[in-house]
Amino acid sequence: MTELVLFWLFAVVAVAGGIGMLLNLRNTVASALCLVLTMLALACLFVLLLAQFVGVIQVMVYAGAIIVLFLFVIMLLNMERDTLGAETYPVVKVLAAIFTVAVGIKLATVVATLRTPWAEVDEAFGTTREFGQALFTDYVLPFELASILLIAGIVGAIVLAKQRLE
Amino acid sequence: MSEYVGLGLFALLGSVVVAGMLTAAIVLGPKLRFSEKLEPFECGERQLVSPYQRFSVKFYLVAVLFILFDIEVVFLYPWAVVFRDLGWFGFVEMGLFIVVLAAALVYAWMKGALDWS
Amino acid sequence: MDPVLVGKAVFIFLVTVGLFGPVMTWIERKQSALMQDRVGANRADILGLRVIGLFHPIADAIKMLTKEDTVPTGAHRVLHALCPFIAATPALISFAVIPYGGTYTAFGREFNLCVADLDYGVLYIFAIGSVATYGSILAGWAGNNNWGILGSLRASAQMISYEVALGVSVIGMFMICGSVRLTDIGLVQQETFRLFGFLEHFGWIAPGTGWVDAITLPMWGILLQPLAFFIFLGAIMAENKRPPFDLPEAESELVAGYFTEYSGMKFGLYLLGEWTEVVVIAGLVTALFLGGWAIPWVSDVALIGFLSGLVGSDWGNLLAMLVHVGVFLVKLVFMIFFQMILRWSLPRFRYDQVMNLGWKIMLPLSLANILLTGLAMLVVQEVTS
Amino acid sequence: MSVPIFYYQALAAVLFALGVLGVLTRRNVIVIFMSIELMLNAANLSLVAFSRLWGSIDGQVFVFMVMVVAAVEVAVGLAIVISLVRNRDTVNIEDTSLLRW
Repeated sequence: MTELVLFWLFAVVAVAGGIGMLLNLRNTVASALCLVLTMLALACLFVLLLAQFVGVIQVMVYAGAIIVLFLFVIMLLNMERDTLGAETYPVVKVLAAIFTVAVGIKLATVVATLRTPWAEVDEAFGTTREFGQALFTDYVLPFELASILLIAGIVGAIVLAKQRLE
Repeated sequence: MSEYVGLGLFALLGSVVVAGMLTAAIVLGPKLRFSEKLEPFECGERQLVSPYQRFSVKFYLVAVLFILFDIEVVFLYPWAVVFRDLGWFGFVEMGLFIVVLAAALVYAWMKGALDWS
Repeated sequence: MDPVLVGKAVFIFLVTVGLFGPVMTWIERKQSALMQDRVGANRADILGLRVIGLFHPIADAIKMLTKEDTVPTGAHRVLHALCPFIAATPALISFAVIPYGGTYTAFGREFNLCVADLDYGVLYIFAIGSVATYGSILAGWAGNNNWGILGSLRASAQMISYEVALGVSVIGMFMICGSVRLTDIGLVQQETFRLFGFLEHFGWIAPGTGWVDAITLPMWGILLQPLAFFIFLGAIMAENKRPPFDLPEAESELVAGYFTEYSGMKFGLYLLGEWTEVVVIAGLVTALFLGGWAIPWVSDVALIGFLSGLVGSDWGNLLAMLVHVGVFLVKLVFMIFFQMILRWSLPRFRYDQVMNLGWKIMLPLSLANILLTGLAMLVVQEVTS
Repeated sequence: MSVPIFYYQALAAVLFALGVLGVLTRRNVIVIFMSIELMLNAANLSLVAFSRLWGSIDGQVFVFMVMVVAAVEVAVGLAIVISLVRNRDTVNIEDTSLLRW
């Protein structure tokens, strides 16, 4: 029962954050903050799903780093003074809405067939230790490849951002 | 899940206290407002330039480095916890990872992304 | 709801926020007076009673609450009110995972002196701390002020720079303890190790030599990971933006930095957050590096056993609990005092020095520390097994 | 577990749809990036829910990989935005139809 209440609470916050992000036409900073709200609600949902470690990492990485980067860019470039005018033509909007609803319905019909009961898990499920054991034995290759991706990201960002700096 | 009850209670206490202080201050404080008082503080001068200007891209580079190293740290936590079980194998794999990212740091260093003068 | 849990939560909240938070204004003034050889804050009185200036926190609170709350024109009103909240709350709620005692059984109940003994204890504090960054990034932006926005940028760049060094520096401790749960880390630090045990393992002296067994050291983080301790302390103080890392609010350059446009209690909340964070830092350093609630060379079991022998099992456990909380608080106060000494004795860094320290010194050093710790642990494992 | 798996997946679907809507209707490049983040997060929720459903940790490891990709994508993407603003002084996606300038 408690779980159901908590689920609805976090679900509503998450969706509200997402909608808030879309509807803030003027203020990009407010959009970013709405997204933070969604991220935090999702982290709580992760904890509800016993993925405690991933939940706390979600806060650290998304709320603590990625959105901070967004805010930096918004502040650095001073987007607030840029006027974007009307946000796309109405026809496109309607088409987009129809497409989105179609995607949503399709996804929902697929997942609606899920009737499997929740698996029984022990106390250790989702703890840092169990996570580490999986990541550093079965998933060593993706982990090492992640470092290549990260170095590519750093080099790319520096090259792009420093261009014409001097 | 009993630990989360404590956590929730603590979070509730903290936010209620802060919110209470904020509202109390807004209710209790005097309200004498005139346009000079509400000007942004500029040591008594009028504000000549808007604070909303473009800033150095240095700040962006620091933030990018931060994000990528944050990811690295996030990988280090589970690794540290299972380090004893992994033994030499774990040491070598994380050694490779750290070396690659240290190379990224050196690259940023050489490119001057860390210079503030 | 469990009354014991409520009791634990309320107790530590009152101690950290209700007691230490406000008293910090007094400690800070008294401490600076001590350092500068003056008498210090001693003016506030109630009916002529001064009690070495202890009424100053009360006077401060009343003053903050009754000051006018101004919002400058052109400011973003909602964010302007939200920022102090975002800045102060994380500090207030992060003490929940810090254990201030071990586990005790008395009167058929088990007492575990930690409000929320989370599996990812330390990471919770880091995650909450990273959310606090918003409080300083947005404060200047919301206030429509040149000083404010410059302070904001400096503050956030500094905070994120040191977050990396902070996260990397404690890894060595996690490797040794095999856990990020703070109670586990506390338990590991109760143990002792033989300082000259390696002589025996290499076969240089015969096993069972008396003096080798006699010279032991507690497995405190500060002894096992001295480099990590200093990096951690420096990084976390830089996170808190107190002197000598107070670049974002350097009075002589940026007026008051990102909270230039804040008055009354909103300004007070930034200070409250800062001071509470000093307490949290002290608690975290104590739990990670100074053995937490442990008395050196005396394990929990030994102490409980000794006291149970004196006054019976139930009261012995409760007495041990009191002793441990006392020990933890002594270490906490010491760490607070240590931070104050640093605050008043070091000059402010230049901005490029701050950034260089974070990225070019602390980060490489702590990465090297991880590799060295790993190597040392593996070698020890090979030798002893 | 009193909450059916369907609820979690439906929430993930809704969040994903919101992200799609954002990408299709907004013109501010930065908001489009945020919408992509929202979609990635919806996928994360789905992965975590499935990981709990089967009692296997693998889904959570994938969430980690998604986070790595998201971080790198944002770092490079926003660097492109910065260089776009430098060169063309705009964040409007429709002003960037040229492949070179």
